[in-house]
Amino acid sequence: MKSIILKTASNYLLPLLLLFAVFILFRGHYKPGGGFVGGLIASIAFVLHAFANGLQSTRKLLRYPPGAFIPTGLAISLLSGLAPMFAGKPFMSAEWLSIHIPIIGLLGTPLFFDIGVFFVVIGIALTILFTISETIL
Amino acid sequence: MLTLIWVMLTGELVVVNFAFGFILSYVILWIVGEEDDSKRYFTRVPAIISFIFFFIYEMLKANLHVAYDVITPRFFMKPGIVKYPLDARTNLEITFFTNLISLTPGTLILDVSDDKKVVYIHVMYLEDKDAFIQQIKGGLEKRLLDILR
Amino acid sequence: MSDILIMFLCTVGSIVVLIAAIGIARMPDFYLQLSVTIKAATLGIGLLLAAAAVFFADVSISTKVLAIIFFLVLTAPVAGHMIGRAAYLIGTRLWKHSVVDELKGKYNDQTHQLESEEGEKQ
Amino acid sequence: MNLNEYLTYVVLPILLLAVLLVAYRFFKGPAIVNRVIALDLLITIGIGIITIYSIQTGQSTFLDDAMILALIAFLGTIAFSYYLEKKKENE
Amino acid sequence: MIIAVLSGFFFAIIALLSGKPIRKNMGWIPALLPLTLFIYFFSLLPALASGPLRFKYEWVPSMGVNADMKLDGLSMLFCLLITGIGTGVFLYASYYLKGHQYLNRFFCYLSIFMAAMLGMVLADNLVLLFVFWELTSISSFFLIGFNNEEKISRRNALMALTITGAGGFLLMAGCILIGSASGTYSINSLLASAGNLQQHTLYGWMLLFIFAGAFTKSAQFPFHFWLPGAMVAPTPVSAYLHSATMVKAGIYLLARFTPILGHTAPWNITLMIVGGITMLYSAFHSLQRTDLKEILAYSTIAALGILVFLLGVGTDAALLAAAAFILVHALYKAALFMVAGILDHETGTRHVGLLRGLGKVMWPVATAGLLAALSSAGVPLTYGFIGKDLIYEATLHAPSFAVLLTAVAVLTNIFVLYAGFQAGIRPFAGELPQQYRQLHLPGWRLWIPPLVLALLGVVFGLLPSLTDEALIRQVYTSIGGQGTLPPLKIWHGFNTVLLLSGITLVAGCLLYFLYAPSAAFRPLTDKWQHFSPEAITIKCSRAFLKFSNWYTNLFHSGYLRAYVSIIIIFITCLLGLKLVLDVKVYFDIKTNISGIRLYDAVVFAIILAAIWKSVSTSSRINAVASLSVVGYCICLLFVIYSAPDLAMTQFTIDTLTVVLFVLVLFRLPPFLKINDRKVILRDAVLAALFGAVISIIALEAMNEPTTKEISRFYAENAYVMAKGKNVVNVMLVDFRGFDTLVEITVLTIAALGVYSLMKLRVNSTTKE
Amino acid sequence: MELLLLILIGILYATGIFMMLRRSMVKLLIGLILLGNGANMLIFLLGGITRGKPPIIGETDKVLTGVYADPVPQSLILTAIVISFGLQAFAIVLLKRVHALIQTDDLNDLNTPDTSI
Amino acid sequence: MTDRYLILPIIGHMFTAVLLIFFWRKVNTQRIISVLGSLAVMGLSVGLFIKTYRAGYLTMQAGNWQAPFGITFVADVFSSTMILLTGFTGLAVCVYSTVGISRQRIQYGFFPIFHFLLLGLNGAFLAGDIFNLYVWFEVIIISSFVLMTLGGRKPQVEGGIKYVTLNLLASVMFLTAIAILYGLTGSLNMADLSLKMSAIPNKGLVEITGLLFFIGFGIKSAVFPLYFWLPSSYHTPPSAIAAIFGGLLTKVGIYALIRVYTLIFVPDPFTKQVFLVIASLTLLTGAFGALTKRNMRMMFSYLIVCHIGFLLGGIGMYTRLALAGTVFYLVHDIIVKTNLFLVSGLIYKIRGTMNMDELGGMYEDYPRLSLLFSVVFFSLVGIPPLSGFWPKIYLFRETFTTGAWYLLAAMIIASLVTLYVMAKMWGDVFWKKGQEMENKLTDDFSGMNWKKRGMLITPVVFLAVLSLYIGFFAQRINVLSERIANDLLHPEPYIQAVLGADAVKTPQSE
Ligand code: NA
Ligand code: NA
Repeated sequence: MKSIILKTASNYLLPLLLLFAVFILFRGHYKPGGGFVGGLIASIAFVLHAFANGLQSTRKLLRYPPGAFIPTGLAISLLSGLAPMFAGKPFMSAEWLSIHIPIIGLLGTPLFFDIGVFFVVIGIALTILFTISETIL
Repeated sequence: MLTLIWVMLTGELVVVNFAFGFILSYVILWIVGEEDDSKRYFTRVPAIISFIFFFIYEMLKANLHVAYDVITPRFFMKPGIVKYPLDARTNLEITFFTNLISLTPGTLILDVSDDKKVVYIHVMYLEDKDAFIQQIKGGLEKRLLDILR
Repeated sequence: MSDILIMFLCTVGSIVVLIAAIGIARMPDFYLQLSVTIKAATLGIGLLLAAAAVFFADVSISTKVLAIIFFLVLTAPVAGHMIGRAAYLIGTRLWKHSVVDELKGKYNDQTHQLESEEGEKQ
Repeated sequence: MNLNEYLTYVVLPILLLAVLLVAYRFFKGPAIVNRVIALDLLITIGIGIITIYSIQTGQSTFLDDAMILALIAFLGTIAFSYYLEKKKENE
Repeated sequence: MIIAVLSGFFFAIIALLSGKPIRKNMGWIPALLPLTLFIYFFSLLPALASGPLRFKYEWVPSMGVNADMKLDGLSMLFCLLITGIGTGVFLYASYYLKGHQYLNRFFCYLSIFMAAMLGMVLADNLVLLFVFWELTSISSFFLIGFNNEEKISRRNALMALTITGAGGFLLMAGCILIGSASGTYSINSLLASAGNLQQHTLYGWMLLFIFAGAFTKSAQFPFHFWLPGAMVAPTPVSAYLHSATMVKAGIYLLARFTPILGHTAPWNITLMIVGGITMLYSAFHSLQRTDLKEILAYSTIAALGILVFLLGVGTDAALLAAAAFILVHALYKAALFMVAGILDHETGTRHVGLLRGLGKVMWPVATAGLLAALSSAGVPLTYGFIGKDLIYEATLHAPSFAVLLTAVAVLTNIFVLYAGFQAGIRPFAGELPQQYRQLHLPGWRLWIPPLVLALLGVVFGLLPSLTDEALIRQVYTSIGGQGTLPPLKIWHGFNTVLLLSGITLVAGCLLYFLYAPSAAFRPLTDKWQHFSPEAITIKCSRAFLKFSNWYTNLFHSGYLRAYVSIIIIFITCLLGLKLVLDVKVYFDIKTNISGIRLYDAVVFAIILAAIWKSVSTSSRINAVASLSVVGYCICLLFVIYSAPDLAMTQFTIDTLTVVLFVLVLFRLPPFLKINDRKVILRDAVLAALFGAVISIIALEAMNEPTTKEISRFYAENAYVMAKGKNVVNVMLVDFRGFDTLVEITVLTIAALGVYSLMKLRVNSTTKE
Repeated sequence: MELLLLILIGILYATGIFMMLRRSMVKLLIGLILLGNGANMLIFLLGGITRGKPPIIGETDKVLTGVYADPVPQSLILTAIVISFGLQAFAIVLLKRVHALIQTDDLNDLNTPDTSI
Repeated sequence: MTDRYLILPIIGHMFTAVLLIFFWRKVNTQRIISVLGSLAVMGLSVGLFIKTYRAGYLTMQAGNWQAPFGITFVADVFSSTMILLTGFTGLAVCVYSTVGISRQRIQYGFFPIFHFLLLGLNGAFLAGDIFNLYVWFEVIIISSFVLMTLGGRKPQVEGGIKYVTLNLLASVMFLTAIAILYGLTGSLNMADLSLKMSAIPNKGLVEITGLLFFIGFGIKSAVFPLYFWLPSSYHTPPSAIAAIFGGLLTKVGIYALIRVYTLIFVPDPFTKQVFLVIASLTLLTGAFGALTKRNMRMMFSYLIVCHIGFLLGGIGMYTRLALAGTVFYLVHDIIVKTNLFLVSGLIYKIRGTMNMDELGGMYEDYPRLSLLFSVVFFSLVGIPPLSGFWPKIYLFRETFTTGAWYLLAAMIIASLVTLYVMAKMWGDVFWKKGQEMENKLTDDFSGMNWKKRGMLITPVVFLAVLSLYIGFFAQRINVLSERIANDLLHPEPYIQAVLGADAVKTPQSE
């Protein structure tokens, strides 16, 4: 769909939505939000971009194929679950650092876990949507 | 700009937050690629504010007009699609312009031609085509371009 | 005091929304329906949100409300433009009392390219 | 009449009436584009209802939902437009 | 003892692996195995006098299944038969199939069979017995189908396996029933609880199951027809399995169970009737056959009938007769089969009408045939005479219907004599046809075994005491014979028995000379062919197959909505039935139901309308739009009922789903316009019932009070211990974080799936 | 309100099944989505519904007090929603693939693997 | 006893799968990683089995949240046995797949999804939380969807639609059951549910909830009349995939059914009756179906349905020995069914068809393979003393003690039909003279080098040896089965292991 208006709007909306997605991700522990919704919003941002500018330019924008987000995110989540095992605790025990960061709050394995979720969700949503829209059956 | 929105979103006016917002914005901008004209926003704040008030005034006026028509049983409409030659040239200008047109009741952008010369506007109360075009040209488009250029 | 302000904002906001709703229910053709809805709703919802900002009287909430309004203003016209365009493309008819259609025949059927002048097509 | 009652007995009914009118348009159609804009307006009014609800309950949390709605609702509309154009192209 | 059994299996593997030497000229080596075993068992014979020999080995003790073995008279008789005749058959086969491509496989199967047979007769545990029982069926399957490229071989092998298999599974049920009724699978211990078993309420079933096993295996009417079919196997197999040993497994089983389940009216009467019918039926049928092996097969069935019949008569005399007749029959029948095999091997035909005067070119074979035939005829001075003597003795002194029983026995024996003469005498007598003149005596390995067997028949006939005390009496005691009976003798003096023997002989010889075997009676019997057990079975199995086809396609019709309907009908009926039976539906509107607000009602109304629209619309895109209205309304419900996280997620996902649909749908054709009102009504009723059932269950569940201690724990500890304020999110990433990990795994897989589904095209020639 | 939700759940299940019984693959998919919504609402309802008190601890509080919505069903539904999104996406694509292969939306055209022997 | 390494069989597969995605499209690397991963997980499974066998019950509280608040993983002898079997069959199929699955399918993610499937299975076996079990089931079904349709051939996707639809229906029923369970008790931990459900006075409702679980798991385990998806789809994917499906997928439904019906519910007479009737009908339906099919794998599919009846029948009789028989049968069936499909794959590689009318001559061309295959077939039929025989002793026996005659009849018919169809297949595929040369030309197998052949045959040998072991050392399996049955009927130690020693009060009555 080539519409100058949509194209321009989406170019400005993309960073906005991404920002929003990260915001939703980080505040999930305190207010509604979290990795899922954050990831979904981020992927919506890219989908929108793709609607306006075509798939190729979105792919170029992403630099990496969307599929690459999946194992990365999975690995982050898995490792954040495994990390406590090295400290002699069961899988997925929460470990918190005592540094307090605004919005994000405490740094801890659950946060990294959520970040992993975030990436996986972006990866899968984009993989699915891009695959479908670029394949002409 | 993004930093500002971040702070708006989070609603915490703390220095650390600004810093974090800045870093984050930087990262996102790096991700989405170069944004050459993003810096210029800040210089035009006063113009923007006056424009906003102008726009709200226009919008309220038009809204009342339409509202009256909607709730009264008979329609006074004379709708039509008008070709409107653009002065705005850049994508940003066009987008701003069209969005504002659309936000004003009674007018709606249907499309921009591929060579960006004209827009097609659906107008609800089209008494006189040329008068309508002149009204927009002198009011909204001029003020908008003043801000953006 | 603030209660009254809230009530006022809410009332005006909801009435604007209602007008938009009446508009969409009553208007005779698609373009007219679209015309009344986007902005009326945006204005109405903006007022309602403003009421919320007043109610909570908290910086973080006010900024949030501003953000929502900002999003609405940014997205609603774009959406309206897109669906309007699509509607025209698929041949949705204008109201029978419409006075002029200068867009007619400007779309290239195959490519959906939109010409600025009638003559350029040939 | 305090604020809460006012909202419950005046503002909400107005909004709900609006919802019903929009729903009428949605179900009546006649074309898919009419439904799409009705859907869009439904969501927008939804934002309003959520706002009122958050005032009523004093839970600002719900405004977050309103924010999400505001941000991504239009993607649906864009998707429908995309569908219509593609469908046209395919014919 | 167990080594004796296992050695067969070991040897089978060796035989399989040493294909070449066996095929070349070492074919006689396998025969050393049965020979060794024969000598081993023979050496144990004296020890038997002082009671049975036992061997104990725990196999699956927790199930009560042990590899216990017991060597008593009955087992010994069978062991000697198996290994003795086995030696002959192995030797015989090594020449008969010399150079055959699969000779090693043949010996493999044969050794497995021999081992299984030994195991079966030695087993002192019901389950163990069944284990070997099945193995004999299986090895028999492989041996019958040995000429596997011929359709008839495969067909008959399958038929034999199916029939004996059916019996086998019933036997298994029987063994387990007996075991569970008596608390032990040990046959030895069962002897003690015979009384209890016979009083057991399920005694009838035990009999049924045991009989099913025995009758199918021993080819009793109406399960007999697989045996003539099994004659497609190479002749050594017929001689070994289908006359001397395997088919007697059923007899062995009945004999084994005689002291446990026997001596009751149902037992005796069933066996007599079945045995009697089998005897006459098959004896009569042997008249109509012209194929040597078929004649012998029917006479075998008749002999098996006699044995069943004798066990049914059940008197001491009958048991003794049975004990002796097992040996008698094994000796002459195996010999006759081998003779028939030699003829087939040398002349290439088994048609009685074509074989003449062969005694001139192969006199040792002729001798063997003659002697075996005489024994089968019960001519005095042969072992057969003694056997027949004992039979008549038993029937004459039967407690009831003595005359009838005797008549049946005599009649059968006449036919058996006839069959024996056909196979053992007719081919050697008379003028030698031109085409057979250049025939020579085949190798010794072929004719020595039948000759030895036939000679043994005469030796034992002359000196019956050789077998009497050492073996036959042991058998007699181990199958429950108690009274003292006179020793086996050649000469009892002139009595009724001798008279009957004479009648048998004379009548049989008359029949032999007057009635040349021909298919003359075939038209007559063919008329009855439609009612023969075989035809009925085949018809039944065809009908069964047809039914299966119908049944399978009835349910598995290919239509997805039929599947869904069936499943939903099932669910609705099952749950509905249970609701009606056990659940009191009560509905207390006050305690559980909170008030309905205006916005609830509006949202509800819109959802309903949207659902209706999505169901009724004929446009795809309308359906999708309606569906998203449903989704957004649910989203609103989530907000109203305090689930902001849910609302967010539902909303974003609904939007993405719309995008997905839109990307896919634009290429699809519009909905089919199929408006069969009846179908729609039917489906609607079904769906409504299903929905109602779910609603009622939900209502019931809602009425139950719930403790909320777990969610209270989350509420209290989300911040204190897990450092988060959004309890739902804390649950997602911490309390129940594992779910989330799995969930993103699900998403990952889905994404990979979508990717591969859209992109991968496997070409159709790859074979995976 | 519980009553309305009960009815709604029943209707979602019923229409879900009804749609699965149609001949169109798209309708089948819609049916599955409706069923999924029904199951989610069922969890939501049976977890106990509460108005206006989300399970989010206030700025100044450390524990949730008073009446609050049960967070457990919410987290379960969230998981279920996300999972069914994955499944739906796959199902939609499968549908597209089938359509590309056999050029039909009619479920009656899908019985080759069943009826062949 | 708590043991935080308990979930290593899960983590192992997860790790392998993630690693495999990183090596997307590198076929040989994927092969190596996958085999090593399977091997490692098998080792871990053996370790877990040994530990569990010694300790009885192992638990792990994920996130260190005490049960019933967090997600609990429990390994008892039953679940660790299932994990062990998954480890064995998983390794076998994995090795087979290195050659048996085409390059293209590997490039498009066969191996990672395969490991995800095994991950889901292991997770389901270890789950001590009912919702967590649901989530694992979702992993299983989505990976099976993907494997089922991987390659996207026409019959694959056609069968796939049915497979997907009916399995999703099953998921919905499962979720419905969980909703009601949560509504009744407010808990999700299975041990906790065990205590809470027994305290609910409305027994009828409890039973209904149980039946909902039965329906959900019944669809997954393909019992009559919920089985349709199986014969519609199992013959369509590549053999290696069908092997892991045939071996494990329906069995995990049975596993869950046993788990739920021993820990949370106790079947009342009505439910038992339902199980028995359905088991009998399942046996007959599968048998009839197997009789009619001439395509090997379709026939095998129906045999899977058929043999599920034995398992369900054992559950329906619900005595200690019947359950022991069920567990034994489960052990046998997993190994043998997996192998059966691998064998069918080999035959397909050699002959290029599954249609028995077109097959033949295998016995002549590949005598030793034929022998190997016959071991598999005999085990399946339950020719004594091979593996399938032993569990029938208990199952038959318990029909007498419970008086379920019709079940006995159905079991006998099913056994006989299995014997018949396998013998018939033997006759047609192996004994019959080879058909025209056309088929032989496409013999992929003879053209392979010894390495490739080895990769195909070794798994079959491995599983055949396992089933021989089960047959000849039945005592061990039987002791194991009886122990499991005993554990299942006495859930108190399980509950104590999860919730702590004082969770179970000593019975006051009596
Ligand atoms: Na979240
Ligand atoms: Na969760």
